[in-house]
Amino acid sequence: MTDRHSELPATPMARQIIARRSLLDAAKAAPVSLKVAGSIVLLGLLLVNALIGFIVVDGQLDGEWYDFRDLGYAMERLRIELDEVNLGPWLSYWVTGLIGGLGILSFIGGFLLIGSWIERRLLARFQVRMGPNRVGPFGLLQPIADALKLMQKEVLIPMGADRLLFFLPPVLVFVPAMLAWGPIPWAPGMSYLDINVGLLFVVSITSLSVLAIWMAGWSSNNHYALLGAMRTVAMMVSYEIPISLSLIVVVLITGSLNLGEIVAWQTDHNVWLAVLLPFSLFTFFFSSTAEINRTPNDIAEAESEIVAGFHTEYSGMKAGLFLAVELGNALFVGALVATFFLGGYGLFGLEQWIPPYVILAAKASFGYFVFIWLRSTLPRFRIDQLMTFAWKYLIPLSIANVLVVAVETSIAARWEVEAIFIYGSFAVVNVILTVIAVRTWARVAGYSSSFERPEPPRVAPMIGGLKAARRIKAGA
Amino acid sequence: MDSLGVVIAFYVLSAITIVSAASIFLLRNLVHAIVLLVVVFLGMAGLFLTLSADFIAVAQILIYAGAISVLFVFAVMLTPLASRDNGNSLYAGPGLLLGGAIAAIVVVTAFDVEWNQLTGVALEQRSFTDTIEVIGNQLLGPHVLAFEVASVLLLFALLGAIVLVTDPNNEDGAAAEEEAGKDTAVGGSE
Amino acid sequence: MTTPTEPYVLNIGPQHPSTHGVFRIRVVMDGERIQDIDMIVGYLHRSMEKLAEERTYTQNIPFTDRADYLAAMSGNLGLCLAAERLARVEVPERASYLRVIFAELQRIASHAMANGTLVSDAGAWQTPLLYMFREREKILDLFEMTCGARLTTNYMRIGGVAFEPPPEFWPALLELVDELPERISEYEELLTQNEIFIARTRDIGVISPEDAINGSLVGPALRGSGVPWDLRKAEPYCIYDRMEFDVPIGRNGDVYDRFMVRLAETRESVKIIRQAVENIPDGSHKTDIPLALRPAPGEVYGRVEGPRGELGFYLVSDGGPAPYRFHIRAPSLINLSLLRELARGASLSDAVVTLGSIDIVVGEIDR
Amino acid sequence: MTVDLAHYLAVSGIIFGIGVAIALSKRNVVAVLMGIELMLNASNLAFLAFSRFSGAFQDGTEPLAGHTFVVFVLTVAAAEAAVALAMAVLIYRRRETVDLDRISVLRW
Repeated sequence: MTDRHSELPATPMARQIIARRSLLDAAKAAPVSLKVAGSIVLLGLLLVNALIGFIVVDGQLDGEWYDFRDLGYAMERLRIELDEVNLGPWLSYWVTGLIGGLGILSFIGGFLLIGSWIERRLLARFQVRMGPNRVGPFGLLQPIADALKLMQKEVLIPMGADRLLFFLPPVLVFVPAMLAWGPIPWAPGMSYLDINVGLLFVVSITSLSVLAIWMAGWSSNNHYALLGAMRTVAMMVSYEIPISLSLIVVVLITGSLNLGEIVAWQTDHNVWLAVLLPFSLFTFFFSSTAEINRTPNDIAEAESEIVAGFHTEYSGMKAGLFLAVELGNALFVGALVATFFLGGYGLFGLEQWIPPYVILAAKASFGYFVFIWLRSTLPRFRIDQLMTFAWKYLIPLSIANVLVVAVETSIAARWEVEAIFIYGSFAVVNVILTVIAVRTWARVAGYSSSFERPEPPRVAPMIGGLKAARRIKAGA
Repeated sequence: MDSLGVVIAFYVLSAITIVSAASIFLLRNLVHAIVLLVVVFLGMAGLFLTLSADFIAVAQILIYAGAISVLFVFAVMLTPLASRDNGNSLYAGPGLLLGGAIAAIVVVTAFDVEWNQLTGVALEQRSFTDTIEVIGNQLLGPHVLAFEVASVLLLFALLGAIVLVTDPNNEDGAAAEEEAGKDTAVGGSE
Repeated sequence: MTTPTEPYVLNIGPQHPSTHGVFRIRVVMDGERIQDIDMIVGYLHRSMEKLAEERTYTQNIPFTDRADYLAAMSGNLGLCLAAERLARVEVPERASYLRVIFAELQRIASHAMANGTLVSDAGAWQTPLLYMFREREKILDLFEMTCGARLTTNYMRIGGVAFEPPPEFWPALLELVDELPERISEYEELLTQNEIFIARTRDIGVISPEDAINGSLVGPALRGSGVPWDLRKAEPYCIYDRMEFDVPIGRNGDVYDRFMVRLAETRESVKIIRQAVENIPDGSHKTDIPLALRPAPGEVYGRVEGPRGELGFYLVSDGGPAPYRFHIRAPSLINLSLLRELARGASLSDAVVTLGSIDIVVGEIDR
Repeated sequence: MTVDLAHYLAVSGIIFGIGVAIALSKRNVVAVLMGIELMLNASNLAFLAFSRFSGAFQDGTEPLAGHTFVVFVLTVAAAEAAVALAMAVLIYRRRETVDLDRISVLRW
């Protein structure tokens, strides 16, 4: 009898969960010939790529031929060729701009499609569920089905809504979200908007979405939306300061606002800024979760409190655009963290063998994975707790961080020692200082009460009403 | 600046900016006016870009479109009982007259004067490549005193805004909330 | 001198993620602060108490399933105990043991749901809820095995229980009982030390023992405030007087304490189930009673400690086959009445978490 | 078809004029502040235009003094907006209005 129970789960759902197949299982179950053929093809590709890379690195084919790892160089070449056509500089600008823009857009678009599937599947895995697995193989077509559903839905305009301001925000949040990808370097010299003020550009463009969100909330003529919008505005404005302060530190160390140069600095010095500036990394990442409304700072659209926040009243593809922007922003923050703190497209020399943009995409996806991880793990802060955290903890500590790193930078500029020694010592000093500063400041700012863990409930020594309760309380 | 792109950009951006600015005057809804103000700021940033002032353009977006407009939003949202209309006062007539006069004088002067300006090739050659470095050197070189004064000004503005808006009677917000809670709770359970 | 503002009305519900059913709260808010709330119930009203007057006592048992649909077994038990006292029906000992086992399983399932939704309200995106659903799922499997239904069990009868559990029930139950303490420790590790969770629940929605007694609170909400009142100890029914178990009580009466009390009660329930399984005697699971039970005229108030607290059934018999009056003292409704005091002056987020910690079931409120 | 200094100065002048008109004629404090911001922006445009179209200095350095000045204007504008809007909120607290026609205690 015992066996029957353990063999056959009682419910269809449980049976399904046990019988489910993963991608790995499918790969394992593939016929041997397919496996062999697949491995041969993969190995061959790797070998060919390595060979080409070897020749390119040696410079034998440089300037003559470009493989898929060097799209940046290829674009540069194309630009030079177009300039020689002599139709004016606008031709090369337009052509390369279109190609680059299309490349970025297709990457983000593809990611938006696959990203929601990844997020839902991963969340399901974290939550011991199955996730979408009905539409297409492993549910891969689910995002397309979702998009189709959203497009078919009626677009509702709430009564009393400000029509103009109600229609604009879905587009207005989409534009900065796409524009902000511009300065990210995908490979040496391969960025869509290679401007000197790249870092400032990113910060300023992302700050534009505040207004779109406020417009969405205000024009909906709905209290939930307004509450969500005001929460978002307050939070985003507050958290822009720690973000800027943590990025100023990056600028101090690398001496450039150009994202490509920041990455190049990390590649040249063979060090990731995450090691040098642990506090900035934390500040940036945490504040970014507030900027893009991800857990644990998703109070702007806390569904248990204010339903969907500022986009409560949006339906159909308008809501879909908000959701898409949210997804895209998560990946974008992943890409920013990778660029500023995790070495960007560089991987300690490996970027000469693996396409650099693949490395960056992998790092950005890792950041995205961390977001999903947090979302499935952490509860949500309250708005006043978040604001307190920004103004009382993050900002003072960030300013101290700027001061420390400024001193270190001036030391590095004057000290004639091996770079590895300088930055190694800075990394050690920064880690120690961060720990000390965070602990001290937490005490100073009165955080100590939460350090002590709350006590578990006690066992009642007697049974009774109010008198018993008072006696127990007095006795304890 | 003969480049077709720059010319088109200039005309489009100035049209957007001027029309939006005029609409701020004409519109009767203050909230719409704020949105249009942001459009003006962004158009201005675009005009700055055509002047190859990249740092200033980005700073303009960051400070004006990102921060000051949010201040305006908060000012409107924090005055909920005040009227949200954008009406004119008695001074509308004289104001319009004075504004029009200033605009007319500046426009006429601008086109009338023979400016000693760079043109053609000299202008094309003199493109600012790295404005940030020069600005930084100037701020911390010849203008360091002004820079420090500006920073002190910002600090005092921050403090002043906080001092102005903080309630002098109960400086501790938590205590105020406790009081409010007590007020409403009385009569319920006791 | 504060900024003059205009309070506005926020309509939470009847369809809202955190009202746990069709239940509406009209909140008057000033910014993020709640000034006053107005609870509007009745969206799920099914006129149970009136309908019950037309049905026999046994026919009324399904109503108790649908009143507190998350704790059907406890509702069954309450009605059966009341009706048995009214009609003076003896219950076999094995039936009492079975009743206790199922009632405690139901308590575990219900507390899992309550704690899971509470943490969901605090913003942990369903993960703890779904973790706790693993155990609830197994318990519901056990119910399905025994009586064919998972939610609306309709298992207990006047004079015993409907069915003897199948043979495969016992090993599965033992397996679950062995597994549960580990799982509960897992939840404690996951949540009770979580900084954000503590920040969201400590000193939020504090109910003093005096307020709790005045507000007539029952169940974990009462014990969370530190009042050691548990009907299983205070007025033991079935076989609870033979069981060894503790009554956990909270220290502050905040949301965190109510959460922790529920977790601790789950542990105690596991203890009770283990003892019951070890000591269960052989014998009949049911006394035979006439199909249309006609108790002598009189009235009775039977009460059990359900997952949400004291669940009472007031029955009046006029000698006929159907009760003359059938009243359910629903713990959710009475616990909910304190929300107004708790929510005033709190922020919206806190009010939502407080509501989650009170653990209401709308089916029971509206009946 | 060229764009030169005069064009930029014209745009700057028009926006300055609109700013003056708004600042003088609006009743709402917030709207008046909008006008002032417009005026500051217009002056920024003029500064940058002069900076772009003027020749290099004698010592060969680029004349980015215009840019530097704009940085200061931005600073002042930010400070001014913060303090002025705080004052608007303060006035609203005292008198429950931000209508300038009704805040006229200092008139005579």
